[in-house]
Amino acid sequence: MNLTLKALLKSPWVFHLSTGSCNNCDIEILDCLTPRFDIERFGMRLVGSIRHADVLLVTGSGNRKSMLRVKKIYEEQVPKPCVVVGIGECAMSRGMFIHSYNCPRPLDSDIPVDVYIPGCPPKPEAIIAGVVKLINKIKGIE
Amino acid sequence: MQKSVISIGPYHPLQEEPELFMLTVEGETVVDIEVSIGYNHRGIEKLSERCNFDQSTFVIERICGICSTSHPFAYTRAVEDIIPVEVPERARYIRTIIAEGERIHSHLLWYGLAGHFLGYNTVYMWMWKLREEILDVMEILSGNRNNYAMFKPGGVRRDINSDDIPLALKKIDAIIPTLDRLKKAILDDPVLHARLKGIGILTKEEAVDYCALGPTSRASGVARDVRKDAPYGAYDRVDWDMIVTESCDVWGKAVVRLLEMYESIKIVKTCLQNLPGGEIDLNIKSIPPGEGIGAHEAPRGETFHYVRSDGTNRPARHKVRASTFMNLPTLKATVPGSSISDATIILAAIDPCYCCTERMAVRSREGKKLYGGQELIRLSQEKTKKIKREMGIK
Amino acid sequence: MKLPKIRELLEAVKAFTHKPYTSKFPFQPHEPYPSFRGQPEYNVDKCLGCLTCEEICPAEAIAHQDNTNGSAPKRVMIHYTDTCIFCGCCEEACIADHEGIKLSNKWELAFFEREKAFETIEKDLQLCEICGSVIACKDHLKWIAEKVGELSFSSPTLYQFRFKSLGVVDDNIVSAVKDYGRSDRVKILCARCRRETTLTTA
Amino acid sequence: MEITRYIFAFLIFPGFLFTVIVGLFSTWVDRKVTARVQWRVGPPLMQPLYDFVKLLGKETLIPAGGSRAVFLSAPIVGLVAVILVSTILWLANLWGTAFVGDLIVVVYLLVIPSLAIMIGGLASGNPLATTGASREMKLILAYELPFLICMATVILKSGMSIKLVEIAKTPIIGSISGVLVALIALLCIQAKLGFVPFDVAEAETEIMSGPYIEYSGVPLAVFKLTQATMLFTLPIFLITAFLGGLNFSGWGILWTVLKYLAILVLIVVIKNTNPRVRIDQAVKFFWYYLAPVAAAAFVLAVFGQIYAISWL
Repeated sequence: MNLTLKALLKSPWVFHLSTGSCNNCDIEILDCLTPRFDIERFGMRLVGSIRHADVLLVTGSGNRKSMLRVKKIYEEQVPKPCVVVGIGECAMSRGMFIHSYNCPRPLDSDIPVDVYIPGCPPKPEAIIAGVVKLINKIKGIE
Repeated sequence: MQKSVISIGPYHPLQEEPELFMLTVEGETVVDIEVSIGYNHRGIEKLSERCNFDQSTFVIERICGICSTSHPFAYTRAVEDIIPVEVPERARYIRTIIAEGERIHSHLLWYGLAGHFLGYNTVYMWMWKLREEILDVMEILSGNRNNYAMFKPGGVRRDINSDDIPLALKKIDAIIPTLDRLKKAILDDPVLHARLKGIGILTKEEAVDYCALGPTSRASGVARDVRKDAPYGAYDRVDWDMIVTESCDVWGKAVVRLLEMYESIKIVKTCLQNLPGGEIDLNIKSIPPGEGIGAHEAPRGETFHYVRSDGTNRPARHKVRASTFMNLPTLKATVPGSSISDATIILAAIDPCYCCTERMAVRSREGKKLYGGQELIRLSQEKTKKIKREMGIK
Repeated sequence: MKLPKIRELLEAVKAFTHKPYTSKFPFQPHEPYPSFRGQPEYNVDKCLGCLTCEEICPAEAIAHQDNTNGSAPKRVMIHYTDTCIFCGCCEEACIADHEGIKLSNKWELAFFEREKAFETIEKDLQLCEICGSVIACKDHLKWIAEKVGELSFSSPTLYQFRFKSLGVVDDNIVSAVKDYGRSDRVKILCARCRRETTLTTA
Repeated sequence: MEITRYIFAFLIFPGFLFTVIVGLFSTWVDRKVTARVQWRVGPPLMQPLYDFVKLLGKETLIPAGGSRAVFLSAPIVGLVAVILVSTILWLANLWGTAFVGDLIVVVYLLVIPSLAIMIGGLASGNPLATTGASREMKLILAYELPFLICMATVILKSGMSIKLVEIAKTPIIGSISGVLVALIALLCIQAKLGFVPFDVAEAETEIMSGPYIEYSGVPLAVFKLTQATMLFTLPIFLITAFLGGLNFSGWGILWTVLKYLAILVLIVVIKNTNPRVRIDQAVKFFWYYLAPVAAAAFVLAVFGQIYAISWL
């Protein structure tokens, strides 16, 4: 495993993208920063600008209008390498909104998703465990 | 001076939701604000018509994560209004407990986020530390931290286990001393005073004109609260006060929320202690044709639902009016004239919840301009005239 | 009393000198409260394969597949983890004393491939003895027969099924002749075949 | 030979390498104390290094509308300036190597990182970055006035010397005016570091990290490094100017480290118990409150000097 990747796994900075969610997953992501969970222990930080991000946490059911932006952000604005984490049922199969006229396609048909964290909303523990699982997977493969 | 447009959103650390505010600024002063919505539209009302009355509750619950009790509460009240029925006493208390628990965690959340917006991350961490305890209480009582899935037309879905009540009470009691300390610290902080006092002024007249709701209106001296005005649930069975301040600014809104938390804690504790026995569900079998309305005082203001039934097991029409929908236009009165730094906190002060609000997005064919209220009324009248003409009615 | 900034500083010092509030989560397992609504799990022994859960699920996270080919027809009950919203409606509606499908306490569900994000159980199916279409799961028919007691003798499907499961009836006497003969009236039949045998045999 | 020594001093010790390592450690102290004040555990010791290495390995995106050369060179200018300051300070404290007027050079060089941030922000062409840059400019104008008065007081109290070596010898904190100017300089340094309550230029929730918004990869890493080295250099500067300098004989090492950590923790605690102020409030605060107080301290110092009263 090269040094860059090792460092990336030690300090994944996350940016959070909502594509039309009910807010719960977003709030639970913020919750991960707070005293009880404190993801800074693992070097994770929530960053304000997309340019600083290594991990995209995507929530929500893939609304027509916001998916355009998400695609653009993923393809043009995120410095690579970056991983995408789908959080909540909406980011996987669109959950409750599977029949909505404004949510035509699931997230992974537009951008590749590396790990899915189910839950409606997932507990902050589940989010941390999911990211840790992803880190372990990357470590195992490389 | 040269004007430039600063966009807040759609992906901006200020908001957890994708929402676009176009601030037209001269230097640092905001002269105009335009809101562009539609990033969060999911077609909830249409989805609700697809599901039956029981399943709709879950769609409604996912309108908004933070108001995940308020919307089902208003919706179930609307459905019960169609029949009409009286909910069993125990169910009323359970509903009240869940709704007030949600209010506490929502206000704590707002405090944390407001602190975060002001760069005061320590307050954010301290408040959310308290919020964890409340979320634990909610997990003990309902089985999930945020989506409680407790409501159904005619009662509640799950009972509160009497073994859990002492633990819940203990956890609520445990946060009170810390909350007291933080309250005093916040009320004394000179820098917070400097940042929050006298900005984002929404006068009483403006609050009435814009039909502001919830803490936004109560901070402007308009004493309006569905829980007091038209009591439901167990709100008329417990003793609590409505919090109203006259200061009209962001500071007032913060104070209203801070003091409201204490009232909510009082309500939750009283309800948990005096939980009556009996049935929790009416087992409604069928809903007759008819219309019903339901309202609930969500943490952000009154949430209003309209449901029409045509005798089948699905709503024929379901209309949601979230509180932010009424509070958002007040920004037109409060934001222009303030600086960018103030604009962000004023935007946050109405505790906006866009996922609640995104029920419709109106655009012209060219795809740019959003219609205002007057134009919408005009368009609606024109369409009615056109239909009348076509049908030959004078 | 007005004490600007003093209280904050005291609180900060207090936090600094006390142990952090952070849980030891990834290093110590996290146990949610017993009432936590986690992953729904089928109980193969208790589940009847009646599809109530599929009918009631608001998110359409439960589906089924009937495999009628092969010697032993099976009904595969599928629960999609990537769609489930953990509302607990399935458990509440389950006719097998709320035990056929139950919400567990499991919350750590992260996965990498969405195509494989489901759990299945298999239930034995009972087919119509004439046309081979699906009637219900065997456990479901058994449950109905037990539930209605003696009344089950009003329905040949039910009592024949009961006899069969008790081993009273020899499977060999069942012929595969599709002539809707009189003997077919005492067979396990689907609704359509039942109607046809009743109408065509006097 | 002389040149090799200076190059060694600039690149290894006490220049680049030393400053960077201690700077990253200071960042860790900052994050850890922040976390502990907020009831959290905080990052591990090596975290700032991981962040830095990670950023070096990331893709560098250059905004389409910006000027490429300026955009990329701005961070390096800032870093070099801080390293120079650090080298000068340490040389003065350690070996007494100094030239006349090095205090003034240091004061000038300390403005350059802020200028670099501004130039970088303006070069990126993003409206939010431009807002951030203009705020940074206003902020510099605001805090430089009281800061310079403080420096004037320091020069006065140390017997009209503008050599760091001589200033370091007189701990001017032992008088009323000394305490006042030290406190004011601390607040100015808070603004120089871009910490709350004066982080208006990079307010994350208002203008999305302001000038840094378009930076990614290596230039961002350099900016982070600049911040880290500033976090090390500025307290050292405070110690040199007000607290009697660094001392490396016997118990002096412990005393020096304690002084440094105390100032660092004080800065971090101020950062964590205040909300961000508005830019106009910041300007008002520095001009209307701190500048007159600093001027009063200066006058006190003048009186003290004339009538030879040491406690004034």
